[in-house]
Amino acid sequence: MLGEGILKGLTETARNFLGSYVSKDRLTTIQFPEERLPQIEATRDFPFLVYDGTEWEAGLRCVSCQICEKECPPKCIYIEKSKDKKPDATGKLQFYPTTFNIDISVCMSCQICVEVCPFDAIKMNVEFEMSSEDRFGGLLLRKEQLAKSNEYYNKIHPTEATAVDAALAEERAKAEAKARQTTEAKAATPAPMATPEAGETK
Amino acid sequence: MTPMSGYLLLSALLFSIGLAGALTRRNAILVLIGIELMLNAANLNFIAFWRYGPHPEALTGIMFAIFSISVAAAEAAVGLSIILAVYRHSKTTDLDQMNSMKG
Amino acid sequence: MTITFLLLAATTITGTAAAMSLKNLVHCVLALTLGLVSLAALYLQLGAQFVGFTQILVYVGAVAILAAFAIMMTRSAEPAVLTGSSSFRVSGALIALVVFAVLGWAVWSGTGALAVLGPEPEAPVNEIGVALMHRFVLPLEIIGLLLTAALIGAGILAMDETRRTK
Amino acid sequence: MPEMIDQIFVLLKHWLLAYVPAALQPIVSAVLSVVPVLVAFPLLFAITTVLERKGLGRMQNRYGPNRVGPFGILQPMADGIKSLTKEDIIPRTADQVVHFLAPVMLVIASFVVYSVLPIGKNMVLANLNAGVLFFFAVGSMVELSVFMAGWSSRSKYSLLGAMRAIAQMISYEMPLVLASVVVIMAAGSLSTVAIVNMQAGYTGIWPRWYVFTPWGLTGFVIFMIAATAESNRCPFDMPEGESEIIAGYYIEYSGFKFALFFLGEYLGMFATSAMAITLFLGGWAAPFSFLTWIPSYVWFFVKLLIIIMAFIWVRGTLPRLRMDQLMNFAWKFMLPLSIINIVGAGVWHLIPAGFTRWLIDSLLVIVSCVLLSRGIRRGKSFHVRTYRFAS
Repeated sequence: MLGEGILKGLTETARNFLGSYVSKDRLTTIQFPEERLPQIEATRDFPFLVYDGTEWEAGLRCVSCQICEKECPPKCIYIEKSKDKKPDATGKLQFYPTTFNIDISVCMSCQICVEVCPFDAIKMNVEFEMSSEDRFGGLLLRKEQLAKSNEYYNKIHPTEATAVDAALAEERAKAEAKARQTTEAKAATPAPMATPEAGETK
Repeated sequence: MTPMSGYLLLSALLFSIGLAGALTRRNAILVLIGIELMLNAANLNFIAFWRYGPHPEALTGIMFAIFSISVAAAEAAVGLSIILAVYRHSKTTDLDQMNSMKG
Repeated sequence: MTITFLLLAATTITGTAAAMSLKNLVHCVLALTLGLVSLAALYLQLGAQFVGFTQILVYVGAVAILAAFAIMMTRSAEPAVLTGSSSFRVSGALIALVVFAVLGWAVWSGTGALAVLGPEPEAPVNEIGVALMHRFVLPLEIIGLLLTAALIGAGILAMDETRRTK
Repeated sequence: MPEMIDQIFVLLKHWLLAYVPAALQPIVSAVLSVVPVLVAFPLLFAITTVLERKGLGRMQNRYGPNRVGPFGILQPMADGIKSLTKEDIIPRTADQVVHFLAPVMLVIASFVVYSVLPIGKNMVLANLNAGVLFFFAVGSMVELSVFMAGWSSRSKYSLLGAMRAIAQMISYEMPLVLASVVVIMAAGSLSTVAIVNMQAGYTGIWPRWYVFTPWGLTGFVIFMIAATAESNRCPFDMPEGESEIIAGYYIEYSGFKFALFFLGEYLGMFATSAMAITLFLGGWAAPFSFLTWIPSYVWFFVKLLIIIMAFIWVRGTLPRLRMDQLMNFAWKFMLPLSIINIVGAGVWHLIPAGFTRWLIDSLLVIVSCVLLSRGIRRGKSFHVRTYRFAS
């Protein structure tokens, strides 16, 4: 019969129409600013810089090695390396970035900077409400906007951050042990170091 | 000058415009439009004569105009489809270039 | 000779003259529509309501659209290179002028005899319908036949040749 | 008292006219009649857009607009401000004059048709002798403006959209006119006012609408389907198919001109719906004799809103038709059926009132409907479609 399918379709849409007023379960829309879905842990959007301790400028893990700048596919990272060295969180003298800019209007959230960073200094953020009225400067994040504490990192990506913290602690412990060893060795034999030790550090 | 002569002059002008177009333009579609214009000029005459004629209640002028409009519509449809068919053969609507008898 | 008549006559002449002289064919069709609509308005002014509306329905709704379709399908919207010799164009225009002169002279000299100016006649749709069904029933049938033949004929003419032979 | 409320607008106009000098009266009278129409229908357009978006949303289990104002009813205001403040872009290669004239002509043609639609008792702008003919004649000017818009934009998409739109409009205009012929036969007049007056009576409490006859019902259904196609609405929205040619003939329009196209399209839809009401659903007449105390214009707008709801419902349900399906449906089903319907109406008037003419007419329509639907399906194998990637 001509028109049978049309009638079937019409009843279906009518059922949807009426049903959506009766049962709220039909409506799958989340009304955004008021209602929010819980974020999953793997959420990521734009990178940020992690610092240890409370002073963001002193605690930045970044040593300005510029690997992320080179690896970034859309080239949205701009780093200026410092001339001098400053002690980092562990007290070791390191270079630091005098400028660290990320243009998040260019960033494509690929996470390659995070993958390549040898110091766990750059991580992915979850904050997405970053709209700006300034068309050119508003989305260019500077060092001070990018710096976030390690506690913040622990909050947004707990599992990952714990693993990173553990790895860093282990590394530091190892480095300390080694430093102690070398000072002890230095005390024992004042002779200059031999090649096998250099190989060992590699 | 009576009102009717105004209409008749207008219709004569319309007819001449249509005739000039049909004679001078090279595009087949425009020639057809020119012929339509001449038909319209005749229609205007019929209506004017019906309006100012001695027996408007007979409706003859109106009837003639109605029939003429329908004939014009049929003519336009057939004429344009002929133009389409010719265009498919010779890839042109220019009347000067439609000079080949070969299909 | 009222002001409305003069205005409508002016638009009619402008529209149709533009339709016959513009280079771009689509502009020609649009100008033709203007001319035909004002012609329909002239019919309305003369009291022939039915004919006026029929004029709009047939010419604007069908003939102009058909012409536009034909222009699109024959790719002749762009102004073509003028090939005709200018003497031919001049002679064509001359013939039209002569025709106008003759017609104008006939109108000028002949309408004195026909000065019957009765009250504005009525042409109600009812009466037109009755007349079509009684006095003019034979022409009506013939027109119907003609339109059917034109419909079928135009369809067959415009049909693809490959499909026609199948 | 009900009589006075019914005629309140007419009385108001006469009361106002009495204060105007006699020389100006024709002009003032025209303005007083035209302005309410120019206000009421764009307002209806605004209401319809928000209703449509909300209704479609609910049919798809969404909320629809609900932010601007309470329940989102101020959404059309926001839309209007947006389209007014947007930049008006004209393509560099476009035909400037024609590009400008197209939306203007569309809106004018859409408004002019309202002059013959009786909105209430004694409420019609122009009671023309050939009102229905006027409606279709002016309605056909819409096609020309569509062509102008499509051609002048110099865009492939807009030209394709315009060609599709015109082909579709011409094809469906035929069933539209032929479907209304049955009513003209019954009423014996082309005047819309006369047609409504014919239907305004009651037998017992039941109305004498033409839709309550076999030919009237068939005509109404054909008319509504053709009206859907005429106003380019889903499922006949091929000309503006968003997924293939983006927006069809008005793709190159932006800002206010785009809004004008939108307005013109909706006004056309209201006008054809109002014509369907006038022809088949008794115009401003109340559905039962005991409901006549409700003013006539209220009934008109209630009917109009119901038809608009039906349009929205259909739009939310049906998928878009393909070009060949569209044309086959118009020429092989709608056109023959509407011609048979005219024959049916003629037979109806020849047979004296009674059960026999109901039987004969219904049989004629049903049998031809079944046969034609078989014919349209012939040579096509309908099989259950299977999807490779859906379970």
